[in-house]
Amino acid sequence: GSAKDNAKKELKEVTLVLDYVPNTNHTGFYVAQEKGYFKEEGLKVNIIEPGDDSTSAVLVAANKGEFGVSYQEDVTYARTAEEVLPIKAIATIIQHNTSGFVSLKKENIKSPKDFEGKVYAGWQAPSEEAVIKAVMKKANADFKKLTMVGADGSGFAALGKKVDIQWEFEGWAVIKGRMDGYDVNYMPLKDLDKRLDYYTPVIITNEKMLKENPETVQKFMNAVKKGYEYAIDHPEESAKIMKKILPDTDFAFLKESQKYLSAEYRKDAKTWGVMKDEVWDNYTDFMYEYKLIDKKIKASEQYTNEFVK
Amino acid sequence: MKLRVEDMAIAFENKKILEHVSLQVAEGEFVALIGPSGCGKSTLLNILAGVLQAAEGCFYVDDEKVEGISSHFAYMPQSDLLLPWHTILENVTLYGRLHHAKKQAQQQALKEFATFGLAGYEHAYPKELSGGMRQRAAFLRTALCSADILLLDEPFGALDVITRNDMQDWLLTMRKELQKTTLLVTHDIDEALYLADRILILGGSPASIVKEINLHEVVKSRDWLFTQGEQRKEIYSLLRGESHA
Amino acid sequence: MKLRVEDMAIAFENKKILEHVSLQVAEGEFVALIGPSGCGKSTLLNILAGVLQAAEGCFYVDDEKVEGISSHFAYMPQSDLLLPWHTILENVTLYGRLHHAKKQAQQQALKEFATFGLAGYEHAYPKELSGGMRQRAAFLRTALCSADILLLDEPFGALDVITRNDMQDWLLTMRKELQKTTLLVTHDIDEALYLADRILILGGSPASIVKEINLHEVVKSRDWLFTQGEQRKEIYSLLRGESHA
Amino acid sequence: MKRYRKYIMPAITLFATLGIWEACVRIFDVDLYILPAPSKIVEAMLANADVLWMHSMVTLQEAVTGLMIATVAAILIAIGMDLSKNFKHSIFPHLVVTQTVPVMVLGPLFTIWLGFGMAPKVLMVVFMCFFPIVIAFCDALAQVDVNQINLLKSFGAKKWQVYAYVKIPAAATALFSGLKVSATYCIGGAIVGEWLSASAGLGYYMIRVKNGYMLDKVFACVIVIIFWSLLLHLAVTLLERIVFPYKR
Amino acid sequence: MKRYRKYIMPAITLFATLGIWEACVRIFDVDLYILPAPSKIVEAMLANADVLWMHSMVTLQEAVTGLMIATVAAILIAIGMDLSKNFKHSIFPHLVVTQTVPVMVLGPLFTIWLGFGMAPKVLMVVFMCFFPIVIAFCDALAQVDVNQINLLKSFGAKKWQVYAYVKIPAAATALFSGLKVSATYCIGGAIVGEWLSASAGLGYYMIRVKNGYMLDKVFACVIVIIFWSLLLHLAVTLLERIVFPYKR
Ligand SMILES: Nc1ncnc2c1ncn2[C@@H]1O[C@H](COP(=O)(O)OP(=O)(O)OP(=O)(O)O)[C@@H](O)[C@H]1O
Ligand SMILES: Nc1ncnc2c1ncn2[C@@H]1O[C@H](COP(=O)(O)OP(=O)(O)OP(=O)(O)O)[C@@H](O)[C@H]1O
Ligand SMILES: [Mg+2]
Ligand SMILES: [Mg+2]
Repeated sequence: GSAKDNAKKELKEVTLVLDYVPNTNHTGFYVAQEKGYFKEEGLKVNIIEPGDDSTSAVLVAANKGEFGVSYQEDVTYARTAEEVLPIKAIATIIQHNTSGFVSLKKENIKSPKDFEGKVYAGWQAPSEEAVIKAVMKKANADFKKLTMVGADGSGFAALGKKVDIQWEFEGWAVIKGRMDGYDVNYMPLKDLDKRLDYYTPVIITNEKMLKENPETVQKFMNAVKKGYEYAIDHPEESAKIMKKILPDTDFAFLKESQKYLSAEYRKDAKTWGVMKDEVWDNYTDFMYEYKLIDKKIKASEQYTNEFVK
Repeated sequence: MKLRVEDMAIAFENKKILEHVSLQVAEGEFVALIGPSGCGKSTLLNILAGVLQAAEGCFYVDDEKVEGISSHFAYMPQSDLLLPWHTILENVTLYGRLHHAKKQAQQQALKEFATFGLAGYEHAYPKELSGGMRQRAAFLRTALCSADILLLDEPFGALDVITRNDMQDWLLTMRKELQKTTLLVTHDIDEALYLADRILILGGSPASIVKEINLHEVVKSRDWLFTQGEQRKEIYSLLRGESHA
Repeated sequence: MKLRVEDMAIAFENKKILEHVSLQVAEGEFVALIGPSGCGKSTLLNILAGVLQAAEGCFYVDDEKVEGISSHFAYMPQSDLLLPWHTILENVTLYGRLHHAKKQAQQQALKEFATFGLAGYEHAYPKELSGGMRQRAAFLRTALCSADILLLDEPFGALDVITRNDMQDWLLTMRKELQKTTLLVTHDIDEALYLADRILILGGSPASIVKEINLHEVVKSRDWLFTQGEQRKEIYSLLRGESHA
Repeated sequence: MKRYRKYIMPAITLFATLGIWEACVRIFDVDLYILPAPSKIVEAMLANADVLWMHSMVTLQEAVTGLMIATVAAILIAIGMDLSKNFKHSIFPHLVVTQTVPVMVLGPLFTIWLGFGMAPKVLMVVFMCFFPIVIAFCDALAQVDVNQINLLKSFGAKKWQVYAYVKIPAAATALFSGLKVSATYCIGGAIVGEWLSASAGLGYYMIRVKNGYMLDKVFACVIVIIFWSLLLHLAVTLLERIVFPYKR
Repeated sequence: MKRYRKYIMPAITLFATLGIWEACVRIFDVDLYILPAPSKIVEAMLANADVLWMHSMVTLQEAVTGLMIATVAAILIAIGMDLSKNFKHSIFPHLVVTQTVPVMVLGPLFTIWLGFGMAPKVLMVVFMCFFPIVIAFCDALAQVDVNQINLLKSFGAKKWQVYAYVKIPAAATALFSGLKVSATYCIGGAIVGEWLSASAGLGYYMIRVKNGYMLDKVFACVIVIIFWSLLLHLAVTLLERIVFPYKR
């Protein structure tokens, strides 16, 4: 009836631009959506799912979306761009970098030293190249002996054929690969170089929101936090929720992924979402060292823990 | 004088095509204008029809000077130019439809379909008609213009000998009925001889009227035409001679 | 007999076009085949040239049965069909070039350029020539075939009266010089009368030879032609009558 | 027999190709991630018919809306260019240039300008469909028989009447052939639009299943895209028959 | 004056557009990552001329190789289809269908099949350029004046001579107009190929600068792409003049 309509009208509409099509990294948002946490906070959230993984920061900066999912590296790029994108990270979804290098076990690639003479397939970002350079340098390997190519999106199927090494999220591709019966070596990035344990992905908003509408940001983050906390406590239930969002995806895989991530979302932190200066500074320094950015920038300009405390 | 053209001249891209062209057509008279290909016959008709602008000279209808597109002339261009996307009825009533008198034009047209040998083809499309029928439809379209002077540009040029002769016979009958002032352009000597009250020969470069042949007194028939060897020869050598001048 | 056609018939899509067509052309003779448009004149020439296949009947050259494309016929199609991407010299030597005798064909052709009124246009492209010149070039191309029978399909149909007459005069001279057996197709009565030793009239539906007119004894001239009213009338009514049968 | 060859031959090659494809996949045991077998694709298509239908409707709506806007705009601009040489010279070269701009650059801009709704996808369709129509129609308008136009002028026709009675009908064949090209491309345009930001549609669905490494579903999607593209092409062909009965 | 209008008018609209664009960006203070001002783009272009040149060479090589392969293949297949109705019926409908397949689906497959070198990008160019050429040439071959062909046959020409002397020269105009369309698209094809996997080339560079939010450099890239596309178009036009002097 009309009372219900009125209640609906009072909800504040906000838009969340994901970094890419939905995956288990986004569980908290969908739990909050499904369990009505957003509504409880008086929000109606439109979730936008771009297929292009580099637009969310621009869209949030341009105020087309109030919130977005991005990466630490993108925030740093944005904040050091010639014309600064007015965005800030307001939470990290996962405390540690859960990505790393995978290769088939039979290839016996155990350290970056073994990258020499191999073929690596990635998405060809400059930072990616820098990271690989760094880990190989650390292992006294010659970067020039590695062939870098673009990945074709076929996942693990390419491994061992034309490609030896890929860089994947443990919670998605690696689990999927293992479930599909690939026997792989996985080399977490965070173990290779402490500086590379950056936040990925992160939740961002724009400075306009921070200045003019901090209450809304707070409400949004309250719901999201509740969503991720639920996901931490109820991996199987959250997998069910994600199955509704991704009906085509195998449930067993979602459950596996969820189980893995539930342990990672808040790992080593006192509360979900908080970030540390150290992590930001480390990776900013790294980016500066490898000339990915041409000036250094303070961590405080890039993120705030204000809304997840 | 129904139509009087005075000292007309026109040039295309600095090349003079027509110069000092003067001619007169009396009320109800049928005049044929004959001349070699490319001498400017169509150009002259286009000027009269108002589609082209003469560089010099002017022309009068009923002693009144005419400029631009006027309602005095009903122009029938060189090819039949029936619009393929319209039915025959729509095509012949084109003039009425353009001037918001569709109903009236249709009534008028339907009465004429039998006379023009088009009965039963009112709602056919042009491509369903034979060459001769198309030509008659184009002629009907021209005749249905509320204009008093017909300008016919080689109306039968695209037809084969037999059909062309049939159409000439038909036109000869029609002209007696319609009694319209007509200026016919052709390069077929026989056609001019057979149809016209008077023949004007256009020649030279730039072209002007080089000779006039009066046939008002003659009673036309095919048999008469076959005896006109001398006339044909004369016109032919005039056309030749002039075209090589 | 140079060429003998016996009881030829052909149909397109179940419609009979030619039936019981028999004719003969003697060595060096110039025969004109006249008939209304669409009666199957071009079809007949195409059969002789080997481009089409007759349904019935056959034909003989020097009493030898011919089938398919043979080297007896030099075919000149209805339009000039000079290939626009080749120069005039390349066009007229087409036959030689197709049979790997380019050099020889060129030498032979260059000798003829003056005779055919094409001197100086060896390396011009067809579109740079006037209609009459193009027609002469096409004729030269046909004459340079190593064939003994010329098949000419309305060679002057696309030209205006003056140019057409000029070309007829020219062909009359040429044929005396070349002395080639020729079968000319036309629907122009004057053209047939003026050029041919013998006229065959094709008519009826399906078409066959309905009449033959012998002109072997006549010394041709324009003046003679202008006196042929009776002949013209006869042919005309034959064409008419048959076309309405 | 010979009359049906037009239909039988492509069917034969189609089934031969599918057969070889299927055999290769089975014999060499090609992974689903590299190339799914046709049987797998068909299976995926049938199993997901409802989902594909739902997403199809979204994409079709975007595509058809865009196609219609592109058509109307193209007709108006082509007539404008035909009316004024100055106008034509002013915009035509730029129209050609826009065709060389990669859509990937424009996509994000469209989203920034128009938000996340249907609008940016429709604009993408318009951008891809507009050019073939405008160029075909404009060329054809310029080539209308000048004698037909003169005839109408001599009949005292006004400028708009010349268009209504001669120019537009005469150029309609070309307009429709441009339209057919565009009808074939418009689904593709909507798909590209959906890759940028969407919450439904075949493009959206395709990226999702691709990210889930479900190549059989990706191909099922492709089949559906081909199906709709051909159907739209057919629809335009039928429309032409209806609008211009004199052609039959 | 009137003769130069063809060049002056587009220049005027170009500069007017650029002027308004520049003014808007300045007045509304539009951020660089949303829309860079033309002046910024030109600046970026000049500052990165060497990089752009280097990447251009890679892309050009892929595009031109692909275009040439597509042209040769299209010519051969069009002649094949002209020679055999069966062959035509067998493959033509499928050629049309391939055009509706989104390249984004094919790209990864090309990479899987051909690896990461130049080949998959060239194949992408071939895929995008082949169709306009083959369809234009094949249609034109079918429409060659049958009388010209009969003339040659009556002269005893062999089948290949009919092609060499009449069919191919007669259809060459259409071939070249198809080629012009393809020449305009081939750079775009190479760019799409490079987006999938590359280590150099304009498409590769474009993604990199886009990820760094350097939209001025992205647009500089677009300008360069437009430039090369138009240059290739021009090159084909010139080639046509050289190959067919009789047209002048
Ligand atoms: N719009 C034009 N621009 C330039 N030249 C033209 C134009 N219209 C006609 N001409 C030229 O003017 C001359 C006369 O043309 P016109 O069409 O009046 O000849 P015509 O006597 O009607 O010939 P035909 O018997 O072949 O119809 C020709 O040489 C033609 O090339
Ligand atoms: N390939 C074909 N298929 C079907 N019908 C044909 C074909 N070629 C010719 N015809 C028909 O055969 C008839 C005779 O054609 P043909 O070209 O031989 O006539 P024609 O006497 O040369 O006419 P014209 O004087 O107009 O050149 C025409 O009715 C024509 O429509
Ligand atoms: Mg004329
Ligand atoms: Mg014929």
